[in-house]
Parts: sequence; C-alpha cells; structure tokens
Amino acid sequence: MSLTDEHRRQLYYYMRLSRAVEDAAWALNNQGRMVGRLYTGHGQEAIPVGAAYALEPEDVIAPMYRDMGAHLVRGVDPVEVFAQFMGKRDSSNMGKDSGLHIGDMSRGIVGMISVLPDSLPVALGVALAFKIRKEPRVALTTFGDGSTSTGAFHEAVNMAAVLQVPLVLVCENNGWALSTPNAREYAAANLVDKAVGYGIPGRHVDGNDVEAVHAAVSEAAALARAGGGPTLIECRTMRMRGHSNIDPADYVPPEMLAEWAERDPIHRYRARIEAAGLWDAEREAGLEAELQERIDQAIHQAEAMPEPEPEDVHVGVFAE
Amino acid sequence: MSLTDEHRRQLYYYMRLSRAVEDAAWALNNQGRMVGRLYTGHGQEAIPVGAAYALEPEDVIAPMYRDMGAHLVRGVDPVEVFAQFMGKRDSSNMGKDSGLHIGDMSRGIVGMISVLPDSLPVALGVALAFKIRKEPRVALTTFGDGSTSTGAFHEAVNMAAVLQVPLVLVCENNGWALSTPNAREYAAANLVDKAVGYGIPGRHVDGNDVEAVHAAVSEAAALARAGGGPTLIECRTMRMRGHSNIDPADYVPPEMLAEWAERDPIHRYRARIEAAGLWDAEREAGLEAELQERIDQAIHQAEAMPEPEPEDVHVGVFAE
Amino acid sequence: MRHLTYYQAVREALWQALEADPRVFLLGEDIATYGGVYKVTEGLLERFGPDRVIDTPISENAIIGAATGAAIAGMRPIAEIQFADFIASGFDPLVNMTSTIHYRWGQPVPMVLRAPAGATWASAGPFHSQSMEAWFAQIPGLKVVMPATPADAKGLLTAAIRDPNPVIVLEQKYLYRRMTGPVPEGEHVVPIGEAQVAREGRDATIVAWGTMAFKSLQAAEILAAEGIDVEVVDLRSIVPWDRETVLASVAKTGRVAVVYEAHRTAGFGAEVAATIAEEAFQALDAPILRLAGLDTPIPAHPVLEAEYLPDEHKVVEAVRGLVGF
Amino acid sequence: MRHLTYYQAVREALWQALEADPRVFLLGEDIATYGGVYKVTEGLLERFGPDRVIDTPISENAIIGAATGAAIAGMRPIAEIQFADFIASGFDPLVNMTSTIHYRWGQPVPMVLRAPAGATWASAGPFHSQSMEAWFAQIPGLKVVMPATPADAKGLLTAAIRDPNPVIVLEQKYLYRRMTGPVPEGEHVVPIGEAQVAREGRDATIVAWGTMAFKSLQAAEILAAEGIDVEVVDLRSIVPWDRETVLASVAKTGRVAVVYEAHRTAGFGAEVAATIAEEAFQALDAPILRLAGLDTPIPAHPVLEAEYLPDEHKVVEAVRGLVGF
Ligand SMILES: Cc1ncc(C[n+]2csc(CCOP(=O)(O)OP(=O)(O)O)c2C)c(N)n1
Ligand SMILES: Cc1ncc(C[n+]2csc(CCOP(=O)(O)OP(=O)(O)O)c2C)c(N)n1
Ligand SMILES: [Mg+2]
Ligand SMILES: [Mg+2]
Repeated sequence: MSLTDEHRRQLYYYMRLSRAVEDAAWALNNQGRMVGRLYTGHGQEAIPVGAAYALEPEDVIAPMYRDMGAHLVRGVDPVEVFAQFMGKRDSSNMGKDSGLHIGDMSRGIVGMISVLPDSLPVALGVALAFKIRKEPRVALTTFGDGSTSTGAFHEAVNMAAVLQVPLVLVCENNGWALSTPNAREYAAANLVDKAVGYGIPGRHVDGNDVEAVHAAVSEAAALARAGGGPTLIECRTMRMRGHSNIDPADYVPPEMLAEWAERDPIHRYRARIEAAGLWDAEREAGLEAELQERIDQAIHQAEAMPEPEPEDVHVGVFAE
Repeated sequence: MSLTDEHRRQLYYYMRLSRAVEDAAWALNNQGRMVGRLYTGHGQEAIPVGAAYALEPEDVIAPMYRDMGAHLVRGVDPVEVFAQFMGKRDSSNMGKDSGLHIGDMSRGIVGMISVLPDSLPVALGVALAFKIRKEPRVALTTFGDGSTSTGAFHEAVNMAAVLQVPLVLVCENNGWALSTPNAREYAAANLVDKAVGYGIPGRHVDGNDVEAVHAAVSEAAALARAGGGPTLIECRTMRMRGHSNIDPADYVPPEMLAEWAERDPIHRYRARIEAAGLWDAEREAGLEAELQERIDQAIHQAEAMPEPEPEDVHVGVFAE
Repeated sequence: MRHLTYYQAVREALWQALEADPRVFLLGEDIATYGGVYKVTEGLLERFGPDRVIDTPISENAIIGAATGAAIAGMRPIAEIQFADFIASGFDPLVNMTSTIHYRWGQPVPMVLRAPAGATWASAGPFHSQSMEAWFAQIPGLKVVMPATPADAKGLLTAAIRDPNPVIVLEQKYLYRRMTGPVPEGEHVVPIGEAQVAREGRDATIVAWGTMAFKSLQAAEILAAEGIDVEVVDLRSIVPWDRETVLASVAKTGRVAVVYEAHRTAGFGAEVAATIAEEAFQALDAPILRLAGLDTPIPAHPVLEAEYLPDEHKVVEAVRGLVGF
Repeated sequence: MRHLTYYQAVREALWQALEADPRVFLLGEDIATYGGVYKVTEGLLERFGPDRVIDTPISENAIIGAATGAAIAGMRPIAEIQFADFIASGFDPLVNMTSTIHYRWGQPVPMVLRAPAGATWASAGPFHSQSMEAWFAQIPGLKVVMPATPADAKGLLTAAIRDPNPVIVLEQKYLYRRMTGPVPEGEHVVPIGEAQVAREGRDATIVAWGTMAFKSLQAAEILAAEGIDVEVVDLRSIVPWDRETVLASVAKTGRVAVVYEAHRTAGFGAEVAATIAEEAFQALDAPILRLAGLDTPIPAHPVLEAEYLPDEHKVVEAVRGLVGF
C-alpha cells in the first residue's frame, strides 16, 4: 500500500495520540491512580504505529507492552486504555491483569502476558490457523531485543519458518533489555542476522522512521499473504525512558539519550510532513487542542467507571 | 594437534570398537538382556570419536545418546557400557536410568538425560566454570539436528556466545529427527547458518571423515581455550539405522541409505590408513579377533554383576 | 458392544473429530508420517492430509503456544506432546499464557493437549514415566483428565475437544495396548468432572485414576476373594474433580485409600485426602491412607521400578490394613 | 542484636558467601549493573567483579542449566530468576536434569536458585505474584525453602549455599522491605528441614510458611486479645519439611489450620493436611482446615487481590471457626 497524504497525516496523528496517552498515563501513575506500573514506548512510537498501520483489519496483531500506538491504530479508544490502566471492571482485563495487556480478537488483538515473549508462539498459532483455512490474512507480532534471547522466540520463529505461516516478526530493538545492553544480549553484529539461521528474509529498518517501518511491514505482510512465510524485521530505536516509570535508568549513558533525542520519530515526521506541505503550525495547534481534550475526557470517563467487586475474582477461570 | 600414525590407528580402533560394542548391544537388546531401548550411532562413529579424541583429559564432554565412541575415547570400558545397558547395580546409573546416560565427572563426562538437548546448557555451565576459574579447559557437547529446534539449544548457544565461554558445539546432523527430515526441522539452507545469528564461527564438516571432525574440533577447542568463545560445528552424516532398535525407519528412502552406505566412516577410514601404509589385512584380522574377545568378555563380566536390590530405589535422591 | 484397545479408542475419537469438525487439526512431533511413537495417530495423515495432521520440529514451547494461538483464532487444535514428561519443556506458555487467557480477557481457548503419561512397568525410566497431574491441578484455568478405560479414552477426549477450555489429556501409556473394552461406535462423550464408581462395595473406598484405577480394580477382585468388599471410585477427571462422588462413597464406607502413581509428596492424592479430611471428618472410621509412587525419580531397572510403583498387590496390602484399623 | 530488613539479610548472606568461598558466584538477569530488580544484589558487582556477579541474557532455561553445569564442575553457583513466576520458562532443566543428577549418577549438584516469590498486596498481578512451592515439592531431588524472617532469610540462604544439593529459595517479596528483625552478624546457618514454633499456644495450631507465617503471627495477636491462644508453626522449609514439629503441635492442640498463599487446589497445604490426616487422625478434635489463595490467577486490582489472598483477618475468622468446632 502506498501512502496518501491522508495516510501520512494519520500516521502522525497516531504517534502523537500514543505519546499523549502515555504522557497522561505517566502522570496518572505517579499520582497513584493506576493499577500496576507503566511501561511506555516513548521514542519508539514509529514502530507500533507504522507496523499496525500496514495491516488489514482482518489481520491480527500480538503487540508488546510498549505498543500503545498499535492499539490505537486497531481502534482501541483512549477511554479503554485508561480504564484498563485503572483496572476498571468493564476494561479489557476487568482488573484481573494490568498494563497494556488488552486482548480482543474481534479487533484482532492478542492480549500479551508479562512472560517474554509469550505472544510470539501464540501469533505463530494464529498465522497457522490462517494458513490452514487458506485465508489471505497475516499475523504480526512485536517483541523487544531482549526477548530474542529466549527459547520461546527461537522455537516460534523456527517453526514459523518451517511451516511457512503468514507471520510478520517485528523486533523493536531499543538497545536495552531493562539494564542489559545489546552487547550482553547477543554476540552477532546485528540482531537481524538471526534471520539467516532461520532461513527467512531479514530486514533492518530505522525504527524511528514511521514510513520506513510501514514500508518494511507492508512488504513482509504482502509476502506472507502470498504464501512466502515469515520475515524478521529489526527496527532500530532507543528506549528513551526507564524500563518502567519507576526505573531512573542511570545505567544508560546520557550521550546515548542525547543522540537519540535528535532522532525523535515524532519530531522528525512532523518536519517531514511539513516539508511536504501536509502539515503546518495551525494544524499542529488544532491537533494539540484536540488531543488535550480527548485525553482529558477519556480519563474522566474512565475514572467514572465502576471498580471490580470482590466477587468478580471468582468469575471466568473457565469458559462455559 | 597433528595426528601421528599411532593416533590414526587409534581413531580407527575406537570407531571399530564403538561399532562392535553397539552391534553386540543390538543383539543383547533384541534378546531382552538390556534395560530400555538402544539408540546407536551406527554410521556416525567418526563424529564422537573424532571430537572426543581432539580433547585433553582435563576437558569435559557432554555427549548424546549415539556417542558410544566418545565414551570409549574418554576411557569408559565396554564392561561399564554393558553393565550400564543392563542396569546393573554397580553401573554408572545403578539401574536408576538406562541407555548411554553415563556420567562421571572424574573422567569429564556429563551424563545426559532423555529430554533434548538438556546437556547443552549444562555444558555451557561447565565452560563458564572454566572461564571463571581461568583454567585452560574446554567443554564440548554434541547434539542432533533435531535438537537445534529447541529453546534450550538457543538459549545456551546464545548465552555461550555472549559470555564467550570455552565451549565447542558439535551438531551431529544425521538428516533426521526420528521420522522428521531436515527440511521439516529448519528452513535455512544449512544448519550451520545458525552460527551467523549467534555471532560465532560456524564450520561445516564431513561427519563421516574422522580426521576432518578431529581437525575442526581441535581448531575450535584451541580457539575456545585461547578465550575465543564457542564455535558451532555441523557434522553432516546419516542415521543408518532406525531411531532406536525398535524403529524400522521405513520413512527413510532406501536410496538415501544406499548412498550413505558408500560413505561409511569406518570403511572409508580403513581404506585411507591402508593407503597410507598404516594398516593391512593382517592387522585387521588381529583387531577383529581382539574386539571379538574383548566384547565377549565384557558382556560376560557385566552379566555376572549384581542386579539392584529393591531398597536401592530409596538411595541417593539427595547428596549427603 | 464392539471392543477396542485403549489406543484405538483414542484414535477413533481423533478420527471422528477430524471428520465432524473442520476446525479440528493435530500438531506434534512425528504424528503425521510416523503416526506417533505409539501409533495412535497412524492413518490420520493419509485420510486428512498435511494441513490437518502436522509434523512439527522438536519445540514443545512452540507447539503449546501455537495450539493456543490457533484456538483463539477459531480452530480446535489438538496438540500432542510425544511424552508427557516433555510438557516441562513447554511449561511456561501452558501455565502462564494458555491457562489465563479466558480469565484475563474473556477469550475462550478451546484446545486439547494430549500426551502419553505414566509408567510402563517396562523400564521407560525417569523421563518417560512421569505423572504430573498435580502440577496442572495447581494452575487455575486448565482442565485435566486421565482416562482409565478405552471407553473413557474416547469419551473424555471427545469432551475435551468440544470443551471451550484448554484440556490436558494424560493418556495412560501403560493401558494403550494392555486394555481392551467396549467402546460406543458413534458419538461418545464422557462429561469432564464426573467420577465413575467403577465397582461398588461396602468395606472401604479406593479413590484412584488412570492406570491406578485399573490396578485398583484388580486389587478389588483379590480382596473380594478374601471377603473384603471395596468400592473403587475412578476419578477420571482431575480438574475439575468430582468431590461429591468421592465424599458420598467415603460417607458410605468410612474408610478410604487414595491410590496414585505420581510421587507421593504433593501429588494430587494429597488434595483428595485433604479434602476428605476437611469435608468428611466425622464419617471417617480410620485415617485416610495414601498409597503412591515414591519420592524418587522413576527408576528404569524392573526391580527398582516395581519398588517405585504402586500395584495391585500393594493396594491389597494397604486396604487390608485399612479395613483392619 | 543488630536489625536488618529482609532484603538486606539476603544480601548479607550473598556477600558473606562470596567473601568466604571462591567457588560461589552469582548469575541472573540484571543482577550486576542494576543490582537486581529488588536491589538485593546491589553493590556486589562493585565488590566482587564481573566474573562472580554475572548479568545474563533473558534465558531462564540456560540460567538454570548453566548453574547446574557450573555446580558439577566444582563451583557453587547462585542463580537468580528475576521473578519466581519465570521459573516456568526454565522448568524443564530444573525438574528433569538438575533434580535427578545425583540420583542417577551420584554427582552432587550444589547450586542455589533464588527468586522473589509471592504476592505483594500491591497489584503485581498474575505473573509477578505466584507461589509455586507445590510444583517443586512434587519433584524428588530439589530442596525448597521459604524464609519468613530476616534471620531465616540469611540463615536458610547460607544453608542452601552450603548444601550439596540444588536448593530453591523462594524469597518473599512482600517481606523484602516490610520486615525488619534481628539478624546475627557473622556466620548464621538455619538448618534446612527444621520448622520453627514461631509462637506457642494451646487452643489451635496454625501451620504456615513465608508471608503467611508473618500474617498468621499477626492473626495470633488479634486472637490472643480475644482469649484464643494459637500456636504458629512456621514451616520454613518445604522440602524436606518438618513433620515432627507439626505433628507434635497438632497432638498438643488437637486443632489445625494450614494457611498458604498459593492456589488452594493441590497446593503444598494439601500435603500438610493429608499428612496430618494420616498421622494424627486420633489427635484431631476438628476437621483440618485449609485457608489458601483462590483457584484463580492472582488478580491485579487491589479489590480482587485482597479477595484472592489470605490475610490476618481471614486467618482470624478461620481460627475462630476452628476453635468453635
Ligand atoms: C521470561 C521473562 N524473563 C524476565 C522478565 C522480566 N523482564 C521484563 S521486561 C524485561 C526486559 C525486556 O527487554 P526487551 O525484550 O528488549 O524489551 P524492552 O523492555 O526493551 O522494550 C525483563 C528482563 C520477563 N518479563 N519474562
Ligand atoms: C524435548 C524433547 N522432545 C522430544 C523428545 C523425543 N525424541 C527423542 S529423540 C528425538 C529425535 C532427535 O533427533 P536429533 O536431535 O536429530 O537426534 P538423532 O536421534 O537424529 O541423533 C525425539 C523427538 C525428546 N527426547 N525431548
Ligand atoms: Mg529492548
Ligand atoms: Mg538427527
């Protein structure tokens, strides 16, 4: 799919919305108005937005905890996000789980769990279902660099390659797995080198360039849809905040942050669409106001929703 | 280490002894004189023999179930092998486990378990101990092609690469994982391509050439000993019998077996050392007789050993 | 009624499910070309093709994860783990992901995990003999069944396939080729969660499951010849388990032995015994007895394996003591 | 005696072991530079260097396997799993390889696996709150301890490090920063397998471990004010567990509640209850009561989490019922 002007404005919109939601959540969390911690995708927004935007509505995405943008693109409303973060009774997890573990197969979203990267083999299974049913659909999953050290990653990617299922594998390489830098996660020159061992195409993409991510994912999705099997896409980016909101991340060299701040995906993209004449200060001001209002309202609405009742704990262990 | 004439005769000897022991065990097993099934390395003898022969006595090997030759090279006597196979009270496993799960750290042998490839992370740990203690020792582990599909393989190899421990990784690629051919185990052109993703050297070796295996392992061991970290060596071979002695393996194309029969590592090596003037019909006849006698005696001796007593079941769950 | 061997009954359930429901498919190691290490899935590839009978690499984690994903994408996957012992290699997705999906976001996960479990009395050794139902019973969200007859093997598997939840079927490899019995030809569903009073009796209750139900029935015959009349409750399902039937039997007999093959300590029999201690305290005329596997790995040598395993003779002896209390 | 917080007591045990024994080293995720997610290992990298305090990739299987290998190669590794819940990702090597080595070929495996376990009463949710001692108790060959005080945190960890067997230390993350107490400064070893009568009493026995021992002592104070005098047995070790101390207490009081945080069904409390039912049947004046976590995943929202978890008030209520039986 090639991007129209409207598409490009939407890409920008979703990145902005993602950051606005996360910034608001950051404040909420620090005020003790959330259940559990907050893990943000600040600085990585181009990846979930670009990736999710490249999918068709009938495709399925299995996102990671930093992928606010992917949820928004799939149609999750900020009200739902805040309700989820607050553990409200009518939120996706009904207060039983927390964080961005929103699941909703009607919108093609697989809910993640904390154990890394357990959505990956699940996404493989979703893709396998598509293959068996001969549906022209793809599954896409995102995961961090650190997650590629796990056995779950390996087994799922290898099996996906062998079974040639329609799966797009998007690694958000933000340089760190909590306090552990890339150099202590893998010894290869580039993470994407792993693709060679799996016998699948590997792509190395600037993860702070939303259109580059979108293009790479579009291509991989097209290949998968055509029966060409999985692709591994390494999106290089940087985790611009601590691992979670309680991590000061003083193990990250300040120069590294400074260098990456220059490449902020939102600022860069704004410059690009402005240069292309698709955006200007007026539109920006309008967006700013719109986001502000949308977020405020969403928080309000979410906060008004009922909390779970003690009896709810017993409900739903098994499906009827 | 470059091979002397005597070394070369020994390589031949160990391959012959390995096959003789396994052939005898095959017969014993069919006669119901063993505990559990038999998995042989028939046709793959060059790999465990060549690999084990490349190690120093203070090195450690974590072999797989087809590696009779590795045990023999490390000094395990055929009596011990038969006693183990018969589950005798004074065998390595005391009747508690069966098969070639012989363990003895005093001879640098890690005892394997059935779950694949669980010796691999253990060998990583042995190598890590060497590294921490700054000892010039290496650990070597062997595993099948099928085992490389597991998460255990991935995590251990990746961690070994990151920590740069002195570990030699020898894959015995015999074309099959039980009934599953390579093409349904991995999608890469060559299994050794996996080395790229781990950022470690990879070597592709004719697994039916004992000197080639020996040379590749010697080189990898030297690199590891010098602090150069792990190497992945793919030894290409063929499983010439069923998965175990009860598997008729009718899923294996007969042409494939015929083709590989031509490359039998023992026959080939005999031709080679004969051509080099190190071996002749007379020596062969002598060896034949010696092996026959040694095996017969070993079986006799083993069979005379006591069986476990019922009370033994309680002994040894914990070390004192 | 026509008789089938246990493994044939399993195959028939698979066959009929594949026939009846296009969402059903199988995946696992060596299940297609090879027909499975116990030949349970033999012939299914030929009949249903490689899209519905799928050989996988050796990847227990991915097999379980993929079955989970296919289930939430509208399929009814039946995953085989070649030996139940190897579920340990795919433990995490099962206990953390699969089991919690419905609770956490309301999405049913209609999948089945089949695996040959238990000892063989034939030296299968520490890694091909385990019974790990207690692990799964500790995990909310997983159903667990352990059929002890060919009819139940078919009926419980069929129920498992139709259940909207993940169900683990621990097939008893000891019984695969040793037990033959009547099995209904057509649709046959044994509801998950219902125990079976496999034998009625007055003097004592034996609660058992899987191979131990089979052995307990043998013991009951021996005991009957001695004039001891035991009731044998075959639990059939471990999660959920049928407390009512067990408690009713205990109320009737006042004496109970819980017989299981897994390691004694923290085995599922502890749950059964603890529940009886809690709920039927006043009905008891004797301490609740547990007869179980030892707290050792399961040894290979026949002499040691026999010592490890409960069998009909040990059951007889235990029940004699119980009745004489 | 000098007081330490629970996590400080853990760190002191590690520090002293690293000082005393060159074979001791630590490995785990984010334990070196970061000092661990609970800062338990903070400062150890600086003092002992990167060869003895090793950050690993996210590889629970390899961490456990590597610790096992290093142990049989003469080291005394202490592996950390960042949260006990993630042991599930390294379950196979632990239950199949590590636990059976000594039984199968006589090789001791002197390693320690430390992990923060249990709920936090602070919304850690389904994957950062679990108590899985029952899984490990089902596996012969693994020792398991769950310290409930700073002194035991130091003493049991020290014993674990010196033990020739694999020992799992389930540190109670709820107590890390909530509990302070006297801890001996020098060498301090609490023998594995010995329970502690944490409070003497006549009217009933509470058997508990980990955080639940802490909560049960709080409950005992409340009950004391009502004139109910309970004895609290803190099990401390799960494998092996101290049956004698428990049975002696039950013999004395005739009433017992087993309190544990894990899911009720097939939790380790079932083993304790079943053992009491078997061994102390005639001493009992009331049914054995179990108070445990629910058979649901451990929910995140405080309202639900509170409903899931046993606490001092639920213990009080349960014991009132028990004493009134
Ligand atoms: C199996 C497992 N081990 C450890 C953790 C704890 N943990 C949570 S996030 C994290 C770092 C993940 O790094 P990465 O995959 O690169 O994702 P990022 O946070 O950088 O986006 C760790 C170690 C976990 N969640 N799961
Ligand atoms: C984790 C695990 N899954 C399944 C098995 C059953 N199994 C035993 S051997 C084998 C095939 C192994 O193939 P490979 O690694 O290539 O070794 P080979 O037998 O060909 O030498 C399988 C699937 C096992 N032992 N462990
Ligand atoms: Mg990262
Ligand atoms: Mg092979």
